[in-house]
Amino acid sequence: MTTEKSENKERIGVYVCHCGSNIAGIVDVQDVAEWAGRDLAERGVVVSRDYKFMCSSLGQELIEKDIQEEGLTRVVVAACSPHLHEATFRTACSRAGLNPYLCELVSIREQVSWVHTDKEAATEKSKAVLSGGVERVIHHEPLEPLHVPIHPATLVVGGGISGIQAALEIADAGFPVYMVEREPSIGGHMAQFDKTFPTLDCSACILTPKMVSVGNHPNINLFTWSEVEKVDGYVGNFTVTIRKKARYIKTELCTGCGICQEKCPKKLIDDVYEAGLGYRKAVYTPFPQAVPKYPVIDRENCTFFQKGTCKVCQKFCPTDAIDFEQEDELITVQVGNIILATGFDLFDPRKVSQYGYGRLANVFSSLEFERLTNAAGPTNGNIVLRDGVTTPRAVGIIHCVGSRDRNFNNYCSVICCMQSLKFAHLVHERTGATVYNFYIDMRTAYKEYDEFYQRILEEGTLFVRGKVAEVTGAARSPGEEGRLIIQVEDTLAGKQRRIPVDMVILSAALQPRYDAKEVAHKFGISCSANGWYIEKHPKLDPVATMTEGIFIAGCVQGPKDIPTSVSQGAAAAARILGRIQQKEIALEPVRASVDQDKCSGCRICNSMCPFNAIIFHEDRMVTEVNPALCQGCGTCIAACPAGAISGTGFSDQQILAQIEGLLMVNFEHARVAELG
Amino acid sequence: MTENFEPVIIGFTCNWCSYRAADLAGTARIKYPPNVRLIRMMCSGRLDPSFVMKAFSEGADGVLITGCHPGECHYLEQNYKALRRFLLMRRTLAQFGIEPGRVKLVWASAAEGVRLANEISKIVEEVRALGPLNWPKWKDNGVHKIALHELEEV
Amino acid sequence: MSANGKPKFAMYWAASCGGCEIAVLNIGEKILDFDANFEVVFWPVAMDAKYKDVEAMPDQSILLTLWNGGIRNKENEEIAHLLRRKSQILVAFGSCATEGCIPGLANFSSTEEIFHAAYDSISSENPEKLRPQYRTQMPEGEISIPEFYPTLRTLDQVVKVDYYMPGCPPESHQIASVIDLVIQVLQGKATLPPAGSVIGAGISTVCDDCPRQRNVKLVKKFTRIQALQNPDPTLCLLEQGVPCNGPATRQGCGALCPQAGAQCIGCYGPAEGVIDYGARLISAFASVIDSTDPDEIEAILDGIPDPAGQFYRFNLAGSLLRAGMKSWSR
Amino acid sequence: MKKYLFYPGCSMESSAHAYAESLSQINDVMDMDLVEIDDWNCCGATEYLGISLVPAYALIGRNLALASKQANGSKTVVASCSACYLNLAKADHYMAERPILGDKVNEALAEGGLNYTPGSLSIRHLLDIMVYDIGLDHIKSKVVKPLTGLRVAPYLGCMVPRPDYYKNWSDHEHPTELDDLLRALGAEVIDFPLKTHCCGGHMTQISPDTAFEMIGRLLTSADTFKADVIATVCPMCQLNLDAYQADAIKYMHAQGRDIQSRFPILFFTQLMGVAFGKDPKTLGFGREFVKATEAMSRIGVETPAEDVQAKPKRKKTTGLPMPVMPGRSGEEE
Amino acid sequence: MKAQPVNPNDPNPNLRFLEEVSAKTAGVSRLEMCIQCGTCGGSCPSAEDMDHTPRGLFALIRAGMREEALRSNTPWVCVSCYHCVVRCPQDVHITDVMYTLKSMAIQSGLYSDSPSHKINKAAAGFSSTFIGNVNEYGRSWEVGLATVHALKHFPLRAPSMAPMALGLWAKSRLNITPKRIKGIDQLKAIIAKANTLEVS
Repeated sequence: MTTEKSENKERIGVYVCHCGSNIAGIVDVQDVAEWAGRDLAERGVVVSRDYKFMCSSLGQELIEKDIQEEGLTRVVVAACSPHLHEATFRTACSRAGLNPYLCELVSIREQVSWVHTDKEAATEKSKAVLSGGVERVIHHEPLEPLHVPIHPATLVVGGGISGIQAALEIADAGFPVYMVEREPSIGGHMAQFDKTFPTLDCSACILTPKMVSVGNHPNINLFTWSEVEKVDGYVGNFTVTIRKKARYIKTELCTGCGICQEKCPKKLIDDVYEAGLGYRKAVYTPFPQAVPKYPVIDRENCTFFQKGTCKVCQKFCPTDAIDFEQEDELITVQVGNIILATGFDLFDPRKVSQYGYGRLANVFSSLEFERLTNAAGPTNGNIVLRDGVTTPRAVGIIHCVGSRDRNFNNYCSVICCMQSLKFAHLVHERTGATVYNFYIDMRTAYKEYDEFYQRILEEGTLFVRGKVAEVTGAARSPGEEGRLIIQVEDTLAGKQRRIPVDMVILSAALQPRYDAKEVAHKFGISCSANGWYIEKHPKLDPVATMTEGIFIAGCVQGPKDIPTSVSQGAAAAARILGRIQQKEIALEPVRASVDQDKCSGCRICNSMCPFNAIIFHEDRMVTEVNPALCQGCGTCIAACPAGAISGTGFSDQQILAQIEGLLMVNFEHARVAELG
Repeated sequence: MTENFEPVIIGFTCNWCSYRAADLAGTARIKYPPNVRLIRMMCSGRLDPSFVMKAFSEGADGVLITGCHPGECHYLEQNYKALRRFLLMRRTLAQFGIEPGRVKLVWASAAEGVRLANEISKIVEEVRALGPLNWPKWKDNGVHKIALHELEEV
Repeated sequence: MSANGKPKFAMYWAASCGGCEIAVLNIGEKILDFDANFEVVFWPVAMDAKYKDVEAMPDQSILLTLWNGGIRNKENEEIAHLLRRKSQILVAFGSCATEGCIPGLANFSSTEEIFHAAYDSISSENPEKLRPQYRTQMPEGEISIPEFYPTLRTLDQVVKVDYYMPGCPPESHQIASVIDLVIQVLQGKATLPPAGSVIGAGISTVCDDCPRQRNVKLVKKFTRIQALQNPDPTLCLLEQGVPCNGPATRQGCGALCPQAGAQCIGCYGPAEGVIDYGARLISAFASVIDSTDPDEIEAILDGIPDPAGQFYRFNLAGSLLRAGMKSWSR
Repeated sequence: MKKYLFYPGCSMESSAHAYAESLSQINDVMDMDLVEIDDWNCCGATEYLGISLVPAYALIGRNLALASKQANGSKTVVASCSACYLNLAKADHYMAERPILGDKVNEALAEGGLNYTPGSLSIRHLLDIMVYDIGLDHIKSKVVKPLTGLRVAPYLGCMVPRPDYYKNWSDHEHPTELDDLLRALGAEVIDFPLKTHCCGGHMTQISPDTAFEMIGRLLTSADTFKADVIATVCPMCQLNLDAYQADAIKYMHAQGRDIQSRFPILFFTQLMGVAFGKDPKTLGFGREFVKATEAMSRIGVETPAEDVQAKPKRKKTTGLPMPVMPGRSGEEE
Repeated sequence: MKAQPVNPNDPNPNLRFLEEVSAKTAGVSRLEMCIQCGTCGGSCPSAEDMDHTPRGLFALIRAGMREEALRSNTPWVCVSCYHCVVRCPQDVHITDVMYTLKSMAIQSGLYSDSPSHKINKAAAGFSSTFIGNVNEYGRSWEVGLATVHALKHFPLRAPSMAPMALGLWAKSRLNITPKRIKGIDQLKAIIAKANTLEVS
């Protein structure tokens, strides 16, 4: 009943890493290692060393040799975060014949040397952290990883260029793909563009063939006008419920002839594909090259659904493909891995009210302008003012609208500089108007990008270095009357300028999808403070997430251009293909289990598990944990009033011992002398 | 004594958010006081009140419990359970005489290295202001050596 | 073995109420078996004996000592050491000895507060406000009474204990079966459980024996049992919002209280392997609260007005923190 | 009856009499009880802040300290003048943001037996109270004489919507609160693009041409939109646009920029009073330099051309004490 | 969050000017965060009359060009409209920095030693007169203020101010006598104490 420190028979090896000067620059690693060898000897430490780079092959060999020669039964490495090198050291132990889970990695880099400046305090803290690890490792148990089979199918969420690339890579390799797209057609933002920088090739020309491949691919099962409703399970074996929204079109009969759209009497502004600059019908395919070719009936705006009569489309449909009785379908699929490629939303420039978007007619958003230049857009590619006829004589393009601005988004949206240069070129080429680019910094860092900047300079576009202060219609002089005045400090001239133009284009920021957080939660991954999805490692693992089996690609991870989005799609596919080929994956054996003799069947834990891993047996009045469903969070362990539930990897004994160890080393002046 | 007092804080972190926030603080070289010692758990839902009591009884002056923001738990909703346990535990500990300022629950996502560092700095200062807790080392039976006549003098 | 060949038995009470003694006497006919098998050498409640008689016995000469009561003063501590020396098997008997029990609740108070309650409160007739003096000069010389310690300790916090027998008091049928066991061991028919075991109780909790219906628990309100409008006699009390300590309390009593319509108050202490009884209950009760809103949770928790009392009524001295700050801080 | 602590500010007692009078007339209609902070002092406008730091904040701090002492249930302090509103908010905000400043201010306040805990009061502008506490529905329900046909340019100036420490306003550039209120009164509200641009502030005293340029810009825009009157929420804006209107037009004219109309500059509370059917004589009409008579008569409201209140009695005018200049003692007194 | 000081071990005094300005500013100035985008200079309604745009002035401060910065008329022409403050993408407390520069310019005497000294002196004088009034009465007093100020800085215009003042008085918009608050002694004590506590 008393908590006397347990007798310890283990032989522990301690290894303190210098990490070059990363740790050794602040922590006296030699002192830490010597201290452990001396003061922790009675706790079982038989070997204690410091070494320049523990993760190097020489460092690992050091451990292996000691295990074999000194008969180590436990290993503690004080180095970087376990998220970086836990696997490395476990593998080293394994090679030397020690169960890998008898190794503990404690962080004295991320949690000590990189965050503290006082050498003495950092060294003392390192000792404490190390001592915590030593006490904890005594209670480690040999474990075997859980081997989980990988289902060969993959779910791709989002049918933009990134998702398309990923889906095609996997499907071409011969494995099944389910692609889910919220809109009636795949294609994403790229389908809205006319030209792509810096090569100025036609967006549709390079995208459409890929879209068609997705539509026709025998290995791709395409769900458009659909959303993921629910995700259950875990890596290798996810069960995904897809809501296939009612299209009200019998796709098996529809030929995609377009008569329904022609005849539909209900016309409304298309906020999505046309970015609010054009119209569509209540029954529609967003654009002619849409994949699939079938239209959808937008229930919210359909006259029949709203008022009860109309059915004009049905009357004219030559193949009787209209079906007002359709209902949403829920489809369940099994997949082994998931790629989230849900893209971005455009920042709403109305929030920057000094730029007058929404108040001043001839202020356009970047996406509106894309539609304006698109040959298939509302003006057939004519660049005109909001009146639909007037060609502008002067155009101002404002960079960083909603980007690099603490009032909105503090990040750089990456694509706006190049996009604005592209706009400048298009305005110049098609209207001959004077073009101004207002920028804070020109960022053209990628192959052929700066060359494009040079070309635009040659074309005579005027560049003003300054973040635009305001766009106003309030004229101060006759020359300004009837025009839009861009008020800005030309920072290179050091003067305030008022530049009259006819059209203003706002290069608006890319933002996470409005429902990014909700979707992240659905798939069990995390968002950064800005709302972009967090990758497993920003440099070395940019398409994986911290949740096994969930990958990200494209703008969902952060703003990026088309080449990078495509690369990420392909990269995510490659990661998944590797796993499918392996057929199974080893998982951390962190799981809870119930001692059936101690369980009283009180059922307090029964509401603890969101993964339904806790099962109550009415007949025996005991609870059990299904290890296949358990995710290892440990909430039920903490809840059990009888102490009947225990968990591997993070047991009570391990944590309590670690607390004891952490508190064995104290700041010398911190403790008041013992009472009495 | 109190002037030089350096509190020791035990911090419980969640593998998915706050521990990663601590890693991020490290990677970004954000500085915070060395008084905190972190323990990694899989989830704030793993936090057993006895861990906190253990920490105090072993000499910690404060305990910082961290987890994912409400609605953002890696395990969907376990941080709410941590919240409930924390609130009941704090009431109970107050009856033991442990000031509520010594036990804090804060949310920090994997992206919030700065926030975590700030919260650590905050609790260190708050506990420093409260002074040492000095929970007796019961193992040494120290308290029982107090002779009664000493008590009577008080 | 004594002169008559019977093994020697002792029972001692320290800071306790005497209920444990009654429980032993309450085992019915078994007391005859007991008498047939043991020679009682020291049992201050039942027979006259002097400490010096015990001191005179050879070490390890008493086979079995049942100790009830916590260590509250110097006398308790000295006798604990004495009996430890003289006994082969020392059993912490009853809640006070194992975990502090009600006397241990005084660990939330300062010595002054305890004395005030004992000597100055409404329950004491003490108009001259007399307080006992530890040392008094008499014509014969100085006399003294045992010193009072600032906190109460469990037996195993003072001496090594071989077995623990929980309960306030231990149920008579459990005592009877333990005595049976010891007799069988003496007769070579059984072996003793490993040292340090809890005897006379199960390893699970009260719920294991409770006949009430149980479901998945979600609690919106905690309430005192008296305040329940229509208590359901067949449904789990916790599900009705009554903070019943049964889920965390060691099995052994047969779920007497819940069967009688009252919530378990936890006298059998923590289940096997649990290091802090109160922590288990804090965690369990909080877990089943049906709310995610901090304000609402606080409001629900108001239904447990004295959490420390609720969770540590019996276990305070045996808990991780052992005592409130008032008792030990100076 | 909603109760608020009220910080009128110096102008309400002098140049903005019309603001004070009209406000006192509509208080009961608005169902609000403005309790003046006892013995408040000047907020220092934009002047004190440019001379010193701690004294400037201590000066404002005294008002906050007095208010919180008097708070008595109401934690909201209402200011009618933009500069006063901003300064009170600023002190509250910065004392918290920069604890060293907060501590020093409190150290100074302690000298007068006072103390202020930043964040303990909520500082709001009168217009904010009207729109968000009293509510447009209530205001609308009290209109008996709608301002139908009166083209009003809503003018807020700078310091009400900016910097907006507490995020009280719909926008920093084009807030709609005043528009909505005037529309509730039945007025025809123009989409005044310069509604939050500067009136020139103290520049009339320092660099008059700078000020006239700014006043001129506002008048030009009001002219473009053919406003009948400009409604303001700030004494300084009112004074600048009203008293210096002729000068500003003259200045603009010299620049070759013509302004056709002349604009009466009215406090929004005056317009509220009219709409609530109060006698214009009691609403401070007639105190303006550019007469409102014609504009108001267009909607059938007769307002006095001259100040109808009794002229202030002239007290002894000799021997006025001169203000003490920094660095000189006040022995003249 | 406050930015870290630039290397305190570097003896170059120019490096310290920005920190000094920051330290003397109410709130957290965030001046270190300026990215020279020019939002402030573009937004300023009185930029035309400034010798440096606010952005330009901040560049001078960062360069440690103390004298040139404190001689500038920019802070004195600033009308405290806060357009730059709400638009600044880096949340620099520009208006408050202007106040700091004014007080530093007065303290160093540099405000009157500049090509634009006329406007600087007029503005500084107006402020001094104003606060003199407030220190004495606890309230501002427009007659005293306007008269003293006009006589001092615009002697030629002063006569034309008279009809304006008269107009205001006639419309009951001017108090001829100053009002003094009851707690003037308390206020004076507070201000006197505050004067000893300046943040450096």
